Amino acid sequence: MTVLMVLIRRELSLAWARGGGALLAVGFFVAAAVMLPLSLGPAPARLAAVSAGVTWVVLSLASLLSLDRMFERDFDDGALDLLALGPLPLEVVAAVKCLAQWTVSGAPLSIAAPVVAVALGARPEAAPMIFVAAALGGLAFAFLGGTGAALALASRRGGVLIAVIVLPLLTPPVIFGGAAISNFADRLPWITAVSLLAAYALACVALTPFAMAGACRNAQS
Amino acid sequence: MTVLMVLIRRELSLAWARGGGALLAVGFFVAAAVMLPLSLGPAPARLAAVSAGVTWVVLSLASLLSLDRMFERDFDDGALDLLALGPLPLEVVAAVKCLAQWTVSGAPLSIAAPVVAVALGARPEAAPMIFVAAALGGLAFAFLGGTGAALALASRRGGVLIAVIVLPLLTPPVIFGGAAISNFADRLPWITAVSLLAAYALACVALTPFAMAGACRNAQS
Amino acid sequence: MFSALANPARFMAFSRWAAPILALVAAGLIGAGLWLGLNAPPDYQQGDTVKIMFIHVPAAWVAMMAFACLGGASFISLVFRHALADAAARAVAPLGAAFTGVALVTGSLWGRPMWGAWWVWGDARLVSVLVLFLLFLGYLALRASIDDEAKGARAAEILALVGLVNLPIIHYSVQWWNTLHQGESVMRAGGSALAPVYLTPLLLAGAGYSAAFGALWLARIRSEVWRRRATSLALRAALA
Amino acid sequence: MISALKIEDLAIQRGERVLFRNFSLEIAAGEAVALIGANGAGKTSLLRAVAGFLRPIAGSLTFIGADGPLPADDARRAVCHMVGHQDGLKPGRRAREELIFQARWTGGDEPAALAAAARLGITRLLDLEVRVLSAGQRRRLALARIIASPRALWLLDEPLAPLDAASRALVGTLMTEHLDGGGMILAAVHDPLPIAVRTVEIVG
Amino acid sequence: MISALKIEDLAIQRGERVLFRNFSLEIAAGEAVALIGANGAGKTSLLRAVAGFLRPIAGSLTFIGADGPLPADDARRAVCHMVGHQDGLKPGRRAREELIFQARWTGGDEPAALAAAARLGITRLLDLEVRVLSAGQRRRLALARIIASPRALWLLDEPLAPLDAASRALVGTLMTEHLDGGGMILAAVHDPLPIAVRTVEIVG
Ligand code: HEM
Ligand SMILES: Nc1ncnc2c1ncn2[C@@H]1O[C@H](COP(=O)(O)OP(=O)(O)OP(=O)(O)O)[C@@H](O)[C@H]1O
Ligand SMILES: Nc1ncnc2c1ncn2[C@@H]1O[C@H](COP(=O)(O)OP(=O)(O)OP(=O)(O)O)[C@@H](O)[C@H]1O
Ligand SMILES: [Mg+2]
Ligand SMILES: [Mg+2]
Repeated sequence: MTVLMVLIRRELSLAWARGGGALLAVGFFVAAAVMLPLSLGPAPARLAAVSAGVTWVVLSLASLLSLDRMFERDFDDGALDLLALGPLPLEVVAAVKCLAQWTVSGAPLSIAAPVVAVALGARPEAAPMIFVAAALGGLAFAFLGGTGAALALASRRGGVLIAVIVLPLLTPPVIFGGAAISNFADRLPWITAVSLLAAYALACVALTPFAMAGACRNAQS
Repeated sequence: MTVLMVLIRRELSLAWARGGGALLAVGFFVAAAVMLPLSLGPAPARLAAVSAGVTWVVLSLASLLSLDRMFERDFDDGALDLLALGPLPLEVVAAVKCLAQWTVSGAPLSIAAPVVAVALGARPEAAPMIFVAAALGGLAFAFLGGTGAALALASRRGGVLIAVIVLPLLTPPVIFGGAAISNFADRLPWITAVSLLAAYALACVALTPFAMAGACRNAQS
Repeated sequence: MFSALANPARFMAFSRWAAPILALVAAGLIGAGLWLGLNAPPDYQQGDTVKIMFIHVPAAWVAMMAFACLGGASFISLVFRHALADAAARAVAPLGAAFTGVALVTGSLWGRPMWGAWWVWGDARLVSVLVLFLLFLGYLALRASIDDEAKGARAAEILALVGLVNLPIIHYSVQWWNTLHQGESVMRAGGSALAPVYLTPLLLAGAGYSAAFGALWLARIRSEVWRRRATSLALRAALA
Repeated sequence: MISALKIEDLAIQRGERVLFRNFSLEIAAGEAVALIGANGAGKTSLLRAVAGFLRPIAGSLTFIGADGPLPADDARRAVCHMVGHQDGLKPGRRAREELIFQARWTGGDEPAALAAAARLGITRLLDLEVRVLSAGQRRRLALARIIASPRALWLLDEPLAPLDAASRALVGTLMTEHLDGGGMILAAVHDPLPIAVRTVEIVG
Repeated sequence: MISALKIEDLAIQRGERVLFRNFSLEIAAGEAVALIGANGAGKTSLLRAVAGFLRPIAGSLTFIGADGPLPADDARRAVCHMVGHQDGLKPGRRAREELIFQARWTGGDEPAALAAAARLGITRLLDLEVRVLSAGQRRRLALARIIASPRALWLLDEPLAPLDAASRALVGTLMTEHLDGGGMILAAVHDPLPIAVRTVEIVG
C-alpha cells in the first residue's frame, strides 16, 4: 500500500468520525427537505416551483457542516506536525483531507439531492443536472471550506472567521449551480453555467491546497 | 458577581468563539437567504410564496451549526472535570451552556429571520410570528442539540449519533413552527400551533439538562 | 521602479512628495470631470440620474483596482517576504472597502429610479460586488483576529490571493448572466458605446479617482511604516 | 473544611479490568501522600474516584469534617482541587481570562487570582493566549488556579513534570504552606516530590 | 541517512520576543544531546525550528549527509522523528490504527509497528481507544511510533515525564540502540536522561 493510500484511508475514516460523515449530512439534508413541505403547508404547486433551487441551497449549507473542524483537531493535538514530517507535502495532505470530506459528505449528498428535489416536486428531467451541480459544487465547497478552516487556525475566533472568509467565496458556485439547474429545467442554454461551475470547482481543487498548506504552516510556526 | 454570573459570562464568550456565535449563524442564514434567489433566478412571485417556510427551515439548520461541539471541547481538554468540581451541579452548567448557545446564535437568528423572510417577499404581517417561532424553536434546537452532543461524547462516532438522536427530536418543533407561521400569515387559527411549540420548547428546557448532565458524567467516568 | 521603491527609506523619500502631488492631480481631474459631467445634457432615457454615473462607475473601477493591488502586494509580501509590501497590503484594504462601499451605495441610489428597486438579489454583478466588499472585510477581520502580527499578516495575504478569483467574476458577470445591470459600455471591443459628452467626463473622473486612490494609499503606507517604527522602538525601549 | 479523607477497601474497575482491590488510605489534615505505581496501575483512576468521577466497584470514600462524615458530593464541591493530565485550559483564551474564571468558579476572586499568578511568576504572561505558553508556563497557570482559591484537598496528577528546577522548588514551598494551613495533598508521581511525604504504592 | 546536524548562530523569535541568539550546536551520528533550560527558555521552540516549523530570524540549520549538506526540507521529511508535548494521537481512535498509520506515514510498515509495540510492552493495549490509555501508556504508544520506522534524528520533548521507572530504563535501552546504529537524539528535558549525553543549556 503506498503512503498516499495510507493517508487517504486515514482521512476518510477521520472525516467519517468527525462530521458523522454521510449519515449526518444526508440526514440533515433529508430532514430539511422533509421539513420544508411541512412548514409550507401542503401546496404542491408552490413548492414544486422552487424545489430545485431550494434543494440546491440547502445542499450547499449541509455540505458546510463540520467543515470548520477539518484542520482544527489535527492542529490542536499535534497530528498536523506529524503529518508535516511525512513524505508527502502538506499541499497533498490538505487536498486529501478535502477530498475525504467530499467523499463522506459531498458525494452522498449529491446522490440524495436529485431524489429529494424530485420528491419535493421538481421535474424529473432536472435530476441529472442537480446531481452534476451538487457533485461539482460539493467539491468547491469542500476545498473552500477547508481554506477557511485552515486560515482560521491561528486565530482565537475560528468560527466567525470561517463564515466571513468562506461565505463570499461560496457565492459564485452557488450562483453558477443554481443557474445551471434552473436553465436546464427550463430548457434554456445551460452549458455556460455548468462550465463555469466546473471551472470554479477545478480552480478550487487546483489552487486552494496551496493556500491551505500555507495557512497551516503559518499557524504551526 | 455570583458564581452563576461568572459561569454565564464564560459560556457566552466560549459559545461566541466556538461556533463563531451570532456572526456565523446569522451569516450562514443570510447567505442562504441571499443564495436562494440567486439559485432560483429573479422571479419574485415564485419566491414570495415560499419565503416564510424556507426561512424557517434554513433557520432551523443554521441553529444546528456547531451545536455538536458544545461539550466536546470541554470534555477533551479536561475543563468539564473542573466544571464538575465547582459549586453548581452539572445540570445547571449544561443548561447555561445551552442558553449561551441560544443567546449567541438563536436570539440573533430570530431577529434576523423576519427581516430576511420579508426581504425575500413574505408578507410583513407574518413577521411577528416568524420572530416568535424562531425564538421558541431556537430554544428547543439548542437544548436538543446539546443533548445529542452530550450523548455523543463517549463515542467514537459522535457525529453520526447526533444525527440519529437529534434529528427526529427536532421534527416536531419544526412542524409546529411552520404551521404557526403559515396559519398566522393566512389568518387561520394559530394559537394551538404556537402553544404546542412553546410547550415543546419549555419541556426541552426543563428536562434535557438532566439528560445532558447524566451523559457528561457517564462520559467522564 | 518597484525594485527601487522596495527600499523603505527610498520609498519614504519618494512618497513624501508623490502623495501630495497625486492628491492635487486627483482634485483637478475629479473637479474637471464632475464639472463637465454635471453640465452634460440629461440623457434621453435616464434624465438627470445619468449623472450618478460619474461617481458610481469610477468608484466601482477603483474598488476592483484596489483588490488587484491588495492581491499584488500580498503576493509580493508572501513570496519575497518584503515588509513594505505587507504594509502596502494592510494599507489598501480599508481603502478598497471604502471605494467598494461607495460603488454599492451609489449603484443602489441609481438603481431605485432605474430599476425600481434599491437592490436586486438575483443580479450577479450586484452580488459579486457585495462579495468583494465582504472579502475586504474578511481580510481585515482575519488580520485583526490573530494576535501575532506576523501570523495574522500571512493568513490575510493568503486570503487576499484566494479572493482574487472574484475579480474576473465581477467583471464578466454582466456577460455570463442576464443581469439588470448595464452591460459593458466603456471598455469593450469595438469602441465605446457612450456618447463623448458622457465619455470624456467619465474618463476624467476615472483618472481622478485613480489618482486619489494612489494618494491615499501612499499616505496610508507612510503612516503604517511610521506605526511599525514606533512599535519596534517602544519594544526596544521596553526590553532595554 | 475537612479534617480527613478516609479510603477503605476501595476497588476500581476500568473497562473489563479490575485495577486494584482493597486499597485503604487515610489522609489527615496537614498531610501529603505521594501515590506511586507503574504506568496503568491506576493512580489517575484513584484520583478521579476521589474526585467523584469514577464510581468504585467496592469500598468507601469518606470525607470527614469537624462533626463527622460529610455527604460526599457536597464535600467534593467544597474541598477538592484537581490538576490532572489534562489541565482544562482553553488554548484560544487568554491566560488571564482562564485563571480568573477558574479561581472564581472554585470560590476565589480576581485579586486572589492575580496574587496567585504573581506568586507563580506568570504575571507577565497573563495577556498571552494559553496556546502560546510553554508547557511549564501552562502548568504554572494551572497551579496558580489552585493557589487562588483555598480548598483543603489537592488532587494532583504528576504536577511537577514539565516544571524547571526553580518552579519545582517554588511549588514545594506552596505545598508546604498549604499543608501548614491544614490542607491535604494526594499526588500521583513518578519522580519524588520536593517535600516530605508519605509514599503509597498502588499495585494491581 | 544524515551524518550530522549543524546549528550555527541560531536566533529564534516568538511573538515580539527574541528567545535566544547565537545558539550553536553540532550533533554527530551516534550522539545524544540533552537540552536544558528554564521554562520558556525556548527548548521546544528550538526543536520545532530543527523540525522546520519555525523559521529562525538568523543563523542556519544544516543537515549533513554522506556527501555534504542536504536540502533542509527534504532532509527533514526523511530523517526527523518528533515526539512533542502534544503527541498527535487521536483520542477516539484505536491505538493500533494510530500506531500503524504513523509508522507507515514515516516509512515503516505494519510488522515493524507491531514489533515496536511489543518492544514497548503495549501489545495488549493496541485494541483500546487512545482516550482510555493512561498517560504513560499513551507516551509509550507515541514512542513506539518512532521505533517502528527508522529515522536518524529523534527530536524529543520531555519524552520520559509520564513514564514509570521500568519504562524509563527501557527507553534508555532503545535510545542506546538508536545511537549505536548511528542515530542522533536531541531531547529537551528537565530530568536527566537514562543514558550518557552531552548537556547543552539554552539561556535567553
Ligand atoms: C448596487 C448596485 C450597483 C453595483 C454594485 C454596481 C457595480 C458596478 C461595477 C462593479 C462596475 C464596473 C464593472 C467593470 O468595469 O467591470 C459598474 C459599472 C457600471 N455601472 Fe454599476 N452597479 C450598480 C448599479 C448600477 C445602476 C443602477 C446603473 C445604471 C442603470 C449602473 C450603471 C453602470 C454603468 C453604465 C457602468 C459602466 C459599465 C462599463 O462601461 O463597463 N450601475 N457597476
Ligand atoms: N474505559 C476503559 N476501558 C478499558 N481500560 C481502561 C479504560 N479506562 C482506563 N483503562 C485502563 O485503566 C488503567 C489505569 O489507568 P490510569 O490512568 O489510572 O493509570 P495511571 O496509574 O495513572 O498510569 P500513568 O502512570 O501512566 O498515568 C490503564 O491500564 C488503562 O488502560
Ligand atoms: N506566538 C507567541 N507569542 C508570544 N510569545 C510566544 C509565542 N509562542 C511562544 N511564545 C513564548 O516563547 C517562549 C518559549 O516557549 P518554549 O515552548 O520554546 O519554551 P520551553 O523551553 O520549551 O519551555 P518548557 O520547559 O516550559 O516547555 C515562551 O515564553 C512562550 O510564552
Ligand atoms: Mg496517570
Ligand atoms: Mg517545552
